[in-house]
Amino acid sequence: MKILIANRGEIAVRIIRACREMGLRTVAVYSDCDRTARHVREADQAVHIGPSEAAQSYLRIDAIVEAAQTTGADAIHPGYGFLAENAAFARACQDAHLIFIGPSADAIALMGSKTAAREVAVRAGVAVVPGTEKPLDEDVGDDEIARIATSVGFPLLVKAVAGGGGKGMRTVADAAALASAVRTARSEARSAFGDAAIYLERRLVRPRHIEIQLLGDHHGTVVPFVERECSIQRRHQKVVEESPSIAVSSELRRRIAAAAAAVARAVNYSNAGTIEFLVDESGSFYFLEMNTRLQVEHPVTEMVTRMDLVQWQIRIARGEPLDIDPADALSANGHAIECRIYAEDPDLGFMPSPGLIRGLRPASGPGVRDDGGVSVGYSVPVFYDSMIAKLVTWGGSRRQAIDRMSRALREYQVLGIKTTIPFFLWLMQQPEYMAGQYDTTYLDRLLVDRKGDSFNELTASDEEVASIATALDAYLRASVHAGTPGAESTTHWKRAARLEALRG
Amino acid sequence: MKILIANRGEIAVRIIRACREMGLRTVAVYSDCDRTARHVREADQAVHIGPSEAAQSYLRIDAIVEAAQTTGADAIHPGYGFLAENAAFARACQDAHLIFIGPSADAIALMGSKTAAREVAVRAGVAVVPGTEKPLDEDVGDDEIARIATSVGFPLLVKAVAGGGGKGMRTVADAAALASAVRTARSEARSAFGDAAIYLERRLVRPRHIEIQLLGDHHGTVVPFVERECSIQRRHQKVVEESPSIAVSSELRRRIAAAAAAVARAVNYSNAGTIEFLVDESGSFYFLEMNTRLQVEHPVTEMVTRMDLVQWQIRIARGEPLDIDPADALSANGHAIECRIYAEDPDLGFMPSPGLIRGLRPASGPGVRDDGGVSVGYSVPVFYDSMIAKLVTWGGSRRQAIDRMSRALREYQVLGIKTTIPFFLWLMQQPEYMAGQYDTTYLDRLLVDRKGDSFNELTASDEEVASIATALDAYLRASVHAGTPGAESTTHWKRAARLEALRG
Amino acid sequence: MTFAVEINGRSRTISIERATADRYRVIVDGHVQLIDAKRVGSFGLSLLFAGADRSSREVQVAPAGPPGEMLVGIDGKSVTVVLNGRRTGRGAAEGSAHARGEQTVVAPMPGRVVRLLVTGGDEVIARQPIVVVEAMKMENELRSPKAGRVKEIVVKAGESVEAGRVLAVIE
Amino acid sequence: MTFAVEINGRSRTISIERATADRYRVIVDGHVQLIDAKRVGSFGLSLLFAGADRSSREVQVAPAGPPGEMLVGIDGKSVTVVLNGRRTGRGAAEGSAHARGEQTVVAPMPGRVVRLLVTGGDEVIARQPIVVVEAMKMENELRSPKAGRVKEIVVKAGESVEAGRVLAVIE
Repeated sequence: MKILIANRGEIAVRIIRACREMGLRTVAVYSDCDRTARHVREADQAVHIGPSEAAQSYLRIDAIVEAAQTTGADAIHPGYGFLAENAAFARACQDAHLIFIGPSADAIALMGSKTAAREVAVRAGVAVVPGTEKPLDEDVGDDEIARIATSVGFPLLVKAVAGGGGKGMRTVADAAALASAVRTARSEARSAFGDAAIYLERRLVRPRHIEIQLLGDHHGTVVPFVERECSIQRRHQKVVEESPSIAVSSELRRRIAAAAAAVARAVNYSNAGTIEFLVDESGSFYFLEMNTRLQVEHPVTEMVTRMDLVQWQIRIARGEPLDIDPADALSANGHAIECRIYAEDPDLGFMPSPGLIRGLRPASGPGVRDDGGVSVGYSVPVFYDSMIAKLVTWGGSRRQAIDRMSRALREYQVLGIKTTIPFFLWLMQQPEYMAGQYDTTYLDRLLVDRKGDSFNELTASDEEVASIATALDAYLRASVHAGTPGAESTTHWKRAARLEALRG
Repeated sequence: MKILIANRGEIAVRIIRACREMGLRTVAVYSDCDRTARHVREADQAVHIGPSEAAQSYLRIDAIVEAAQTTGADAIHPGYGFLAENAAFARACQDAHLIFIGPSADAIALMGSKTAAREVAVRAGVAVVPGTEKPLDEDVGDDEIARIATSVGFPLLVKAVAGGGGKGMRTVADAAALASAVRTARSEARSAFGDAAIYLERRLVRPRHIEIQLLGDHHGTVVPFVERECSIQRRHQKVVEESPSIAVSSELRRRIAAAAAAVARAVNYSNAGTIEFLVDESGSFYFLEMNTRLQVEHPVTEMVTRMDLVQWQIRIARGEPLDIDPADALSANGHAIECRIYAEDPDLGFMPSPGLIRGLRPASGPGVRDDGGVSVGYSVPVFYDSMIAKLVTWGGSRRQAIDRMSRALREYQVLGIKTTIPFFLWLMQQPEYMAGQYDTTYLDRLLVDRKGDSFNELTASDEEVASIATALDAYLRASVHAGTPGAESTTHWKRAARLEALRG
Repeated sequence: MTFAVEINGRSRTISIERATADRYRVIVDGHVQLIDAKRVGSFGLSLLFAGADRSSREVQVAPAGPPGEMLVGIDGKSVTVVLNGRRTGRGAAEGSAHARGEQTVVAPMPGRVVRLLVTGGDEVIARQPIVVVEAMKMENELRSPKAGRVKEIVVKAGESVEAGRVLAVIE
Repeated sequence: MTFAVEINGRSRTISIERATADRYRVIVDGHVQLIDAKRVGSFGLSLLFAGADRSSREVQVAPAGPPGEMLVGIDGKSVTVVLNGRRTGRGAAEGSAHARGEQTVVAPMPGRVVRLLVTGGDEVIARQPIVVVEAMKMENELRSPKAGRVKEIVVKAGESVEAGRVLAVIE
């Protein structure tokens, strides 16, 4: 079996690793700026599919299907993002007699519409957050939206129907702020998804974002997994995920998992999927949406259940029956935490910080898993999501997982660009985080309280060490120029430099 | 608490990681050639203790104790090798009021003598391999040794009393070969341990090397762990270890573990230790020796039990009671395999291949753990054991662990020196290894059968690819010299090269 | 040899001379120390402070952005360091809290100007959002490097901008 | 530009010319192919074979030992490659099975000669142990690069030797 991976970055590398371990051949696709990307080099074959803009490469169904056919691939893994939740893509694969490693096109289409998905949940007997039942297209005027908003109740969220990952989403405290929020949400949604339709949803007070991973096979078996806790979000985007959640009792776990499985069965769901819930302080939970694909944060589930979700996706797509013991899937061994390492500068409001990676030394050792997508010499492009790696740690206790994460973050070296590592180092030390006392609004509030203080503030002595190192670096460079009778080190490095210079 | 690590390489880095996660400060010691070694850079403090020769640095008790006192360390972790099993060192720590993170000096002294250890085992009711009860010093003549040998029976092993790791060990098939084997064993033992005393031991036919990890606290609790399978040896040196062993039934596991615990209790053993057994085809097992320290291969036990043995060593040394459930310690979750990556050239009879590491990209991703001790720019010295990293993989099944190991070995890049990675890639594909059908003689027999064929033999097409790449590399270098109007890539690399040249 | 090194707006004068093969006499604002320094890899420096404490520090010094500017990594943190006073808009944006005189707001990467949040003449506080630039599918607020007055806005909404392009001047 | 490349004793003639920016026309022993090649990091080369198969290969080409010799890594294997025939004792020891003419046995690292296993004039087979050198606490057998006759042994037992020192000559 040969699998084409219709994606890039860490998830493409993750899928290639799974294929290698299963003895399957792989095909990568790439855009102009990804010629030297890691997924291109690690695949057995690679096909260029267009310019750097995603719309002209990773989103081009025709080019990707053609790449699969010219290379003789049997199946396509969409990863997450890009075409992963595009029903037309799943159909195009079917029509081209390619196995789409994911749910049926119908399931994608149905659950892809936030409003339709809500209806499915309601029919399956699962509570949903109060909100509009139908999408509000561009022609729906401000007055009507205001009227609907009052019935939903404030505070509320304006969300893009086609949305995801926090894009095209706005919080509205009262009627006054509604109109402008709707405008920005529509414009963001139009540019990001080419669809300006939105909907309104009541915003619960201090809710937690809890989600249930599912696997379904083609023989009617659906297995829900122990929950993931994804309440650490910045502007509605997950930045840290854990499993299990300290806010979920085993009794609540059983109920949420049962609800998730009920929704999945209602749509004959197959392959990997995730159902997101909001859980309020009382422990009541509300269906939020279903992601009909692999999640970025799937590794935390793998770390506590020790199952390989990507390998299961492939086996399910091959028609194999799920032979997982549901009890194992629902029980967590220890605790796992994932930090999404982004090429962003946390000191400039998490501004993307693309550019050449000059040095890279991921953390490793006991209890550490690094799912990386970049390498030295690669330039993080401006065209896509800027996540460069997922750092995951496991601990026998949540505390040990946190201590390990702090150790691993300190060990992790990325040179040449700014990353969110300093932010995570800081977060891991916040009392509320360490105590697990947080909700989806926690991080944004915390960031506001910091009033933009730098995450890279150094102690006076560390600042002095950094200054001394910079001066020594300059001194050593200068003494090489001057040809100072160099110390062993200097001449050694001169040699290395000359050697470098020799290499084109 | 501040801990001085009286070691180097990957184990020193491993211990520093454990300390970081526990919030403990660390002190490294180093010899001349280790100034830029990874353990020196990652510790909070570092003390130079002498020239590169181990005898003048890592084996100098006085210098190490002094380093601990000048830096105000509270405890010393000896790692493995060097002074780890030196009773005098443990006593010197006591006398200097430093906590020695290991067993008592008496336990080290007692179990450090192979012959005394055998007596302990016999008294504890554990079978031992037939052999000499008393050490044979240099003054014991050939004739007397020949007489003793006949009583032990052939084939037999000549072993150094102070020995370990296969050094000073020889196999003797019949009386004729005895005298010369004794001579070489004595000379090797003298140079390696400064003690030429040897002993004789019957050599079992096709035995497996099975060992039991133990932890003992200062409150009388001794906990044995699920076995490690260490039969993959080259010239009596372990190169691959696994846990669990496919040759050990849960019933046999209970019996071996009980025997190991009995021996440990007989000497009031505390902290981490390992008891090695030989298991023959009938499943009867014989006490071989006890290692009164952490083992190189401890990670495979950590992977299947998910316990952190190094953190436990520290907690035990602090006086904490073991609160491990013995049932958990004795049951394996999945399967783990460790490959010891050496700076050796398998195509030159595993000749050490020291030198400058020009590039390093360890494997990572799901189910992979890398315990490394080196980094780019470091030159592997000729003075010590040449292991540069331990690559460990975990799988739900032994087969998955093997497939993962093959994937990880292919992913692992070490540039500038030869390593044993190609050998492991080959071994992971051997039918007997994959079937788990091997004993301690398997690898040596297999290597003889290969008649020295290269482990780096390439297919014709791979050979062509390698040739093309080398030519392209030369071409690109040349076109830079000639200043050919370079392609983006070329100029990009020119820039990088110039930048390098700038850096002293 | 003497250097002026600035981190987070704080400047230090550091002079260095080689004492022995790998040991350097380093004087920071008048305070002398003996440091054992070795390069590690392409950008790493291993420092051992020869003093009583014998502390060991590894620092990564990699060029980033404009010449004279370095991205320095230490224990997981990453700071922009300006050598001998050569600084740029971006450097300024970093030094923020301490920034003095006329400063610029610069696009750190290519993108499209979505909204202007202030107009010429407005009084602004440090880190107040000035322009919204869309890049990598996200709207990013570019903030004022300092408290002051908007001297001019150099771009229009909808305009595409290159990395390094000056968007506004704050005086 | 034309190169002679030797791996495991097998030599190939490869000529290269740039076709487009990153594409090269590569002729191996007369067979032409179009290859998209890019450098990756300091020593990596990413090759995409523009032909129908579109196969992707990453190869690491790092200098090792004497000039003209490269250590080439491909899919976990590592081979010594000799460029344009410049080869040395070590290179010879590698090329072993196929070695021709007079060859030397060289110490790959510093150590002490423990035993001589042959004497001048002995007939030896390829890979037959010639000298035992102790280094890194282990006794290592140095083998003959080829079948032939021992022309001379240059060292004595007990002698310390440097890396690269010739120990014996096989003709």
